[in-house]
Amino acid sequence: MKAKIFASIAVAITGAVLLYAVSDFPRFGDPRSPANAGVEGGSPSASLYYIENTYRDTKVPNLVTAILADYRGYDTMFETVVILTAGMSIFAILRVLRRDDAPGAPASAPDSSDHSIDGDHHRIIVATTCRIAAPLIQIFALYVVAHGHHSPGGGFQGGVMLGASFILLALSGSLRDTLVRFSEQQYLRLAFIGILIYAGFGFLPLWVGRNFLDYGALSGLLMTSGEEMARSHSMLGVEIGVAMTVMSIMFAIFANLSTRGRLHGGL
Amino acid sequence: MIVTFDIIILVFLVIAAIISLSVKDLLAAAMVFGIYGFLICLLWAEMGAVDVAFTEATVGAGVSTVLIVATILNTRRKSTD
Amino acid sequence: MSDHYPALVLLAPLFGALVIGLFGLRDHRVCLPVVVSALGVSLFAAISLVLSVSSGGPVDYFVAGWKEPIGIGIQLRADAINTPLLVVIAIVALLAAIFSIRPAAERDSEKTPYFYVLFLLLCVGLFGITITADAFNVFVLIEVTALSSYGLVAIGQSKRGKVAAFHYLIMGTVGASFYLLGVGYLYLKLGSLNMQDIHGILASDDALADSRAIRTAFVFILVGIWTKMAFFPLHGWLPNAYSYSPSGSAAILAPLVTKVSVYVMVRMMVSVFGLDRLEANVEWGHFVVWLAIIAIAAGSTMALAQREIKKMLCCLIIAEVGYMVGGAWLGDPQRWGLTGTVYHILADALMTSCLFLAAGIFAKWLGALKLEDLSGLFRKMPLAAAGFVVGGLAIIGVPPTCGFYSKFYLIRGGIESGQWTYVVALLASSLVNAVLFFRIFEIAYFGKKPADSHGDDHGHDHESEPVVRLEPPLHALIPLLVAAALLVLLGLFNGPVVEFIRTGLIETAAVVSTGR
Amino acid sequence: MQSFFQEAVIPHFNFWIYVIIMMVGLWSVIAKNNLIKKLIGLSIFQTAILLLYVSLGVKEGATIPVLDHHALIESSHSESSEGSGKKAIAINPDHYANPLPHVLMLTAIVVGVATLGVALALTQMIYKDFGTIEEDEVLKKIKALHDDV
Repeated sequence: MKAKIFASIAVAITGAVLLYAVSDFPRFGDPRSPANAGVEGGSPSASLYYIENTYRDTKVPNLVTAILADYRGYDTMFETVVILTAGMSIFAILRVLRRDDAPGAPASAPDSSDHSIDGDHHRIIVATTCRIAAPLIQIFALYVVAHGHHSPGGGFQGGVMLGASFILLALSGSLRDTLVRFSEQQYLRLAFIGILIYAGFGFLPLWVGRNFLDYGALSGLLMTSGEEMARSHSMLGVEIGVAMTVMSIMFAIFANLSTRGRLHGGL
Repeated sequence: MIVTFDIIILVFLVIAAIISLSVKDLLAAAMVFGIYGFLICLLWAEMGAVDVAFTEATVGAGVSTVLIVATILNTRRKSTD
Repeated sequence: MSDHYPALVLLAPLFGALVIGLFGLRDHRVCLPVVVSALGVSLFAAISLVLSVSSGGPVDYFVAGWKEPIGIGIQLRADAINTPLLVVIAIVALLAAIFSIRPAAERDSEKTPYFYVLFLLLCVGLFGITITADAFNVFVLIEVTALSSYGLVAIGQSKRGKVAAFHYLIMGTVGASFYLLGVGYLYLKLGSLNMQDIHGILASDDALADSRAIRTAFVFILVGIWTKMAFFPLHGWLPNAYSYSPSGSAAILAPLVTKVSVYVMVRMMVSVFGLDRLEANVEWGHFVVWLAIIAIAAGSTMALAQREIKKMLCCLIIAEVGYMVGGAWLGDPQRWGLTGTVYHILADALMTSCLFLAAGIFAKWLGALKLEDLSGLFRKMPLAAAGFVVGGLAIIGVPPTCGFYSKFYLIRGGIESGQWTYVVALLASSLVNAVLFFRIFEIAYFGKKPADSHGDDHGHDHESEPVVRLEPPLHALIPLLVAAALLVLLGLFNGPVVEFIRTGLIETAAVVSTGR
Repeated sequence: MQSFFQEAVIPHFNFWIYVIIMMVGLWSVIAKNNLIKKLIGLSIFQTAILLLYVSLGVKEGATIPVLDHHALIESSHSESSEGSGKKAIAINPDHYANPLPHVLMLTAIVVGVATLGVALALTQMIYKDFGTIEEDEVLKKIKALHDDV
């Protein structure tokens, strides 16, 4: 009860402060608002620059992909690192690496009677459908990764979909069979390689004296017809790295959460 | 952006948020949370943020819900509040 | 390569983490050399940055080369405020790395590589927060730091560690979200995320800078950062999270995470909102200084009540955060308070590092968790005890150590701005620290157990007497002694360091507000 | 009352809703007793911030921030004959939604799911150690631990 009163007070104060500021906001949907067009009398906002010049700079029509992977690529790299960090944290917290763990036995063993979806008793229609669907999902995910330059999509979305296809397999069939195809060693390695690809693309320009993540410097290496195309191609490479990390970590998180870190048994 | 559509989804969004926080069955809460994720994904699409909508559809409505359900099945389904 | 030091500082630990992830998960012997060499590269780059800043002014680095117009890419900026902190982060991380050769408790040594990966990722986050000049990038790196610290807190066997980590996670996420919200409000009114750009717009437009949304943005950024640094009413997560985490984790988390958050606050004040603007609103400053005084009082009082070593140190951190927040908001025209705060960030990082290393040694090799367990410490491990004494003296504020000088500058700022209550609170808190540590020294030197006096009388003839030296192994002892030595060194060379910081602060404040 | 609605609420409808959702989330983070409920609240709290950011980038009558291929190809053709320097003119910024908030929020969504994953892992460990996911019971059991040590 005390918590609820405290919560109500805290929420009331925060909400009041937020609503106090709302009346100061620009009108919803105003194309001339500072966020969209820059402050009056000041320089135009960054987003105007993006809309007007992205295609010239990078030859990528999807502005979001271009900003994500190039202009603010540094953010995106750390976003991928956030995913990796989360995966590592979950490993550190949950993964049971020793068989002889739990000498002090869990305080109360989770009773499996009332909720467990029986792992061995496959529902054959569901399992078969999901097995057919999974490759299609994966192909679509690859398309999403590769086509992110021209349509909505990109490394994160594709990576999550790839991860989700494995999660689907594990949910409908059994986790053990899925882990045979995509083992713990493999997904850990892929997760690190993904970031290595990203950081590697960023690091290469340093050798020719350009700044970190300046893909334009790679035009010689990638044999492209100019810096714009080098940026465009490097973005694809970077997105593939992101997709690898995200796919691996999403599946890793699911595998650990669904088995309490034991990687056997299952939901 | 279509204002009517916007308002309808926003209202549903608030309703979904409150329901998912008030039901006592955690599995139901997780499911309503998935609906919430899907509604907000619709909202992003409607506001022109297609990439965000795509991510929200895969992450918010998909993976988050699965992770919560996995945890609920491994812990306990009932909640006191 | 020398142009790329701002990026190299944090790329080295990132690549280190990747190398451990790829090769170290199988072969644990890879881990430590990689960690040490990665942090060594960072330390080297940070020192080079200090040198180039002191000779040529702030260093700007535009990631991906997006320089013009300002704000389209992400800018890194090394100046006099953050380069010393980079060096201290690298040093403290190195010490903690060497200390924690077998970190996550013996029972779970399979998790050693994960510990080191998280450790390096934490360093990446800390370096990144310190060096970036982009308001949103700070959020991303705060999350890198936060997620790795949750893992580091919960990696041990302690049951309470998990609950502490959960509370830490909730508070930390809410804090980071508030920060993000504040940045959103700034973006909404100004259309920019680059700190310099934001400051330029705010400095040139008074009406805009005083508008409701900008004020709210500032409040939310502050509250978010305060949550992250455990400023008094928002400190709930800190004591448990740090005292129930494994010693190796505590040795890096406790000294650095809160200090880097304080740095973010200073950065927001100096080069986003602008000191002139803050000083124009005097009542805000007074209000925050009062909050800081309450924080100091509360931290010291809680510390007096603790019986456990680590808990006591955690309460001291809360009091120290109060010093720093108060000092930053004193608003004296000569900027002594702010200088003292930045210097205290460095000093406190080293002090806390020293004390937590000592506490880790006591916990591991003496099994001492409570104050009483320390009896006879000076006889059992004289060298470790000496390191602990130096740390204690520094936190009390005894002259040759840096703790004295940082307090000196803070008090000078307090006097010049007329904030007498703050000065009194600082002095009273030093007195409390003195009481706390001399109580420990007394227990440690004279002991309380009759067995000790017995041992004194009879010398070394009995096997059963506890005169046996239990000195910890070198890998634990050396970091402690290095930290203690650095405390004295930083104190002795306080003049140049403070001068460096102060000129840099005044320059940053002046340059940016006339900019644009 | 009606004028208040017309002036303060209607033009900022999204922002009002974002505050409400955020407060619902924040309230349940603080007040809910069940750890999973807290986490659902936390996620809702985070999506409210996404709603703020995405609402910032909305422009009336604008389309999604993917440039029109045909327009681009035509403009680059006409430019190649005219020479460079006019490329930006073919694109009217008001026709495209502001892409920057979308980029930022992609990052925030990913951060959100990462946090959720770690939090759920901690929840499972707490359940393993204490046999409950109700906060008050966990705290009670921790007190008992204190007496033991």
